[in-house]
Amino acid sequence: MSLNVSDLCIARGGLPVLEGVSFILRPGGALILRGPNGIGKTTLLRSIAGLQPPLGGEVRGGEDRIAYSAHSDGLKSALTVTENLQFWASVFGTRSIEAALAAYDLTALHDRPAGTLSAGQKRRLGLSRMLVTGRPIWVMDEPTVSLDQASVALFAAAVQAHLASGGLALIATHIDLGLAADVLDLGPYRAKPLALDDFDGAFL
Amino acid sequence: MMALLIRDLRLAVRAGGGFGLGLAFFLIVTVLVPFAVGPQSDLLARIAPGVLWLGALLSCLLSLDRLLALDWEDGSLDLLATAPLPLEAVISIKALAHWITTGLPLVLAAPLLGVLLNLPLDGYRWLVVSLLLGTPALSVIGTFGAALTVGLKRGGLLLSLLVMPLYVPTLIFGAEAARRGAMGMGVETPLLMLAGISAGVIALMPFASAAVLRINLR
Amino acid sequence: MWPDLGKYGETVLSAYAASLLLLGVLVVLTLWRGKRVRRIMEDLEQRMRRDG
Amino acid sequence: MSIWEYANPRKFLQSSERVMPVLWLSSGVLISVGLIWGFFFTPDDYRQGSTVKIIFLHVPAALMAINAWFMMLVASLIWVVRRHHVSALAAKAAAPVGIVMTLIALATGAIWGQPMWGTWWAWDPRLTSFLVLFLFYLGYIALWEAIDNPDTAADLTAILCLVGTVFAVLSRYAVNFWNQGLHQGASLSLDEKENVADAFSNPLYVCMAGFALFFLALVFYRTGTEIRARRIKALLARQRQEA
Repeated sequence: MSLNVSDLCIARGGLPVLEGVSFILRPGGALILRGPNGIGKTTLLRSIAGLQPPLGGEVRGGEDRIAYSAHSDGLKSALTVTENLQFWASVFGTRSIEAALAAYDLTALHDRPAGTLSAGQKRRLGLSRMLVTGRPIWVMDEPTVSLDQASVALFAAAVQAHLASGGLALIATHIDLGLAADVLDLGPYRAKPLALDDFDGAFL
Repeated sequence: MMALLIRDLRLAVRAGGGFGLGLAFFLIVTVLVPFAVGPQSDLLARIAPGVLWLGALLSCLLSLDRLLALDWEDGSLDLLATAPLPLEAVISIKALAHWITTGLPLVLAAPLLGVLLNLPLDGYRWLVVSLLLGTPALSVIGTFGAALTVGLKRGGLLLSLLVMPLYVPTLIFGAEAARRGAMGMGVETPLLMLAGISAGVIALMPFASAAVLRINLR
Repeated sequence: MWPDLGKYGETVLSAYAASLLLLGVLVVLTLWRGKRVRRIMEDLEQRMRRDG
Repeated sequence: MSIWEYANPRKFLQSSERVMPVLWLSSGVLISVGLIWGFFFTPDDYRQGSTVKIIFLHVPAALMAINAWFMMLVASLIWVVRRHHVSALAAKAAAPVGIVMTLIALATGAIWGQPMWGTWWAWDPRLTSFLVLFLFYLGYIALWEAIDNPDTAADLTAILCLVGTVFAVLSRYAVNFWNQGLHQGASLSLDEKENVADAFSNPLYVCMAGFALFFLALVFYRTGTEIRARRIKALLARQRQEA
């Protein structure tokens, strides 16, 4: 089943930032979001993940099928790598975390507390969470921050494998991942400012 | 859901989890009371149930701002909100974990501190029963306050200001039951009211807390 | 004309004084903030119209 | 024509601008008449002496303190259900008026209680309930002030208002149970014999009507201010976005 985004209009802090965003993401396909800072990439991804209601338009095919990865990884520094990942695996009802640890080269670190990991290792642990969700649609916000070249390759391989098994991926990033993915530039969707005298419900 | 409960309990007892801080606070407040009101044992015996209830309430309040703020800061709340658990369940589990790590130890410690305050012998049973019935309500109401202030930088004081008026009915019935018990009077009415409040807030409050949390996550 | 308030004169007058003072403060603060906000908004609207 | 037309901020501002002079004037006249009537032309009570004159401030203020919260509750519900911004802002505008009314009721009550009960303050159920109401107002106002995003603030305070109402009612029962109290029963009611005498009730009615209109005038004015403040915020945000 594909992810259908049609005529989405989203706001940040009460002001519309993007309007008319439409795309269709089919199984096995990936879409890279591009656009200057502050254009609303994060807000768009949060809307698609269902954290934030859009001003208008709709997202179809996303309910309970999206795994969302934000800027922060939601790691608990007092828990070990295994405990962190095992927690998310049980929340999402999947059993094994071995494959996820292996995919991001974390097996050797499995009993280290997450607080003692380096920034890149933490990020890898955060990304490995996507593998234990068992969900088909990955929505990821700047996944490659603080990753070195080798780790980016690991990530690209994980996405590649996910797509090959019929998954979907929606990724906001500036790095070229070497994926056969469509690119959506958000620039043209920037919301036009309302007329100054349009003094109604939204006060603008 | 068990996984979330186990994780929260594990986090509370690991280093930096703050387990035991509430208990220590409870002890200190109780020890300070005789310094403030004087050492006469009959006076202490009379105010002991109220002091112990107030001490338990304040210790509970103290630990509330960590309840959701830590999960907010590291992004876990966002991820939990997109997980297959309903947010109402997440909130209820968090309140339960808070009760197990804060409320339950307070209930168990209260009789020991009652000795320090010369609590009459009849009072111990009803003090423990009233705390056992009342502290779950304190945790659940407190979770609502924590959800309201979760995104705020300096939410701690505001959290207390918002939660304390909501604690009034619980405190009145709980302390009244403990007081009547200590004086050898009938405790059925306040205990029933207390149990009613606890049951009501446990059943309904998670919906309000989850609604508030959803708004704050937007 | 002035009513005989008896031994409670102070009580009654202080109650009236306190209430009217509180109401007065409320009205003054309300009007002051209202005027200020209205002025700021009009300035801002004018400037934004001029600048386009 | 639907009443929801007034949910448009501009429409609301225009119509309230027209109503407000009438409200200010009539409330001023009614309060002056009621207070002068009550202060100068009512007899002393045989038990309470001249202190009974405090009733003309105490009762209307207490009445408006509760009605203001009730109005905030209704406005919050309208916001939650229909998402009219003016409604949320009206609730915000009413809270400080409500807290001042609560303060007046508490202050006049304390001043009145001193000669009658021999104490400024007693933990009587009515007094205590008003103190609790005062705390609820404080929390509500503090929450509005603490949150930057106006829509988030409106949502959160609306839910706080709903939950707070339930707990305020619960507290009222709890406090009644906890202490039976010294306060006299309701001052005005239809079927009770224990009512204030006619000589006092007429100016009291005038004062109550005056306070109600005064409350309305203040809320209209303050809602206008909040609408403008909200527009300033929106304009500034837009300026930042364009820059």
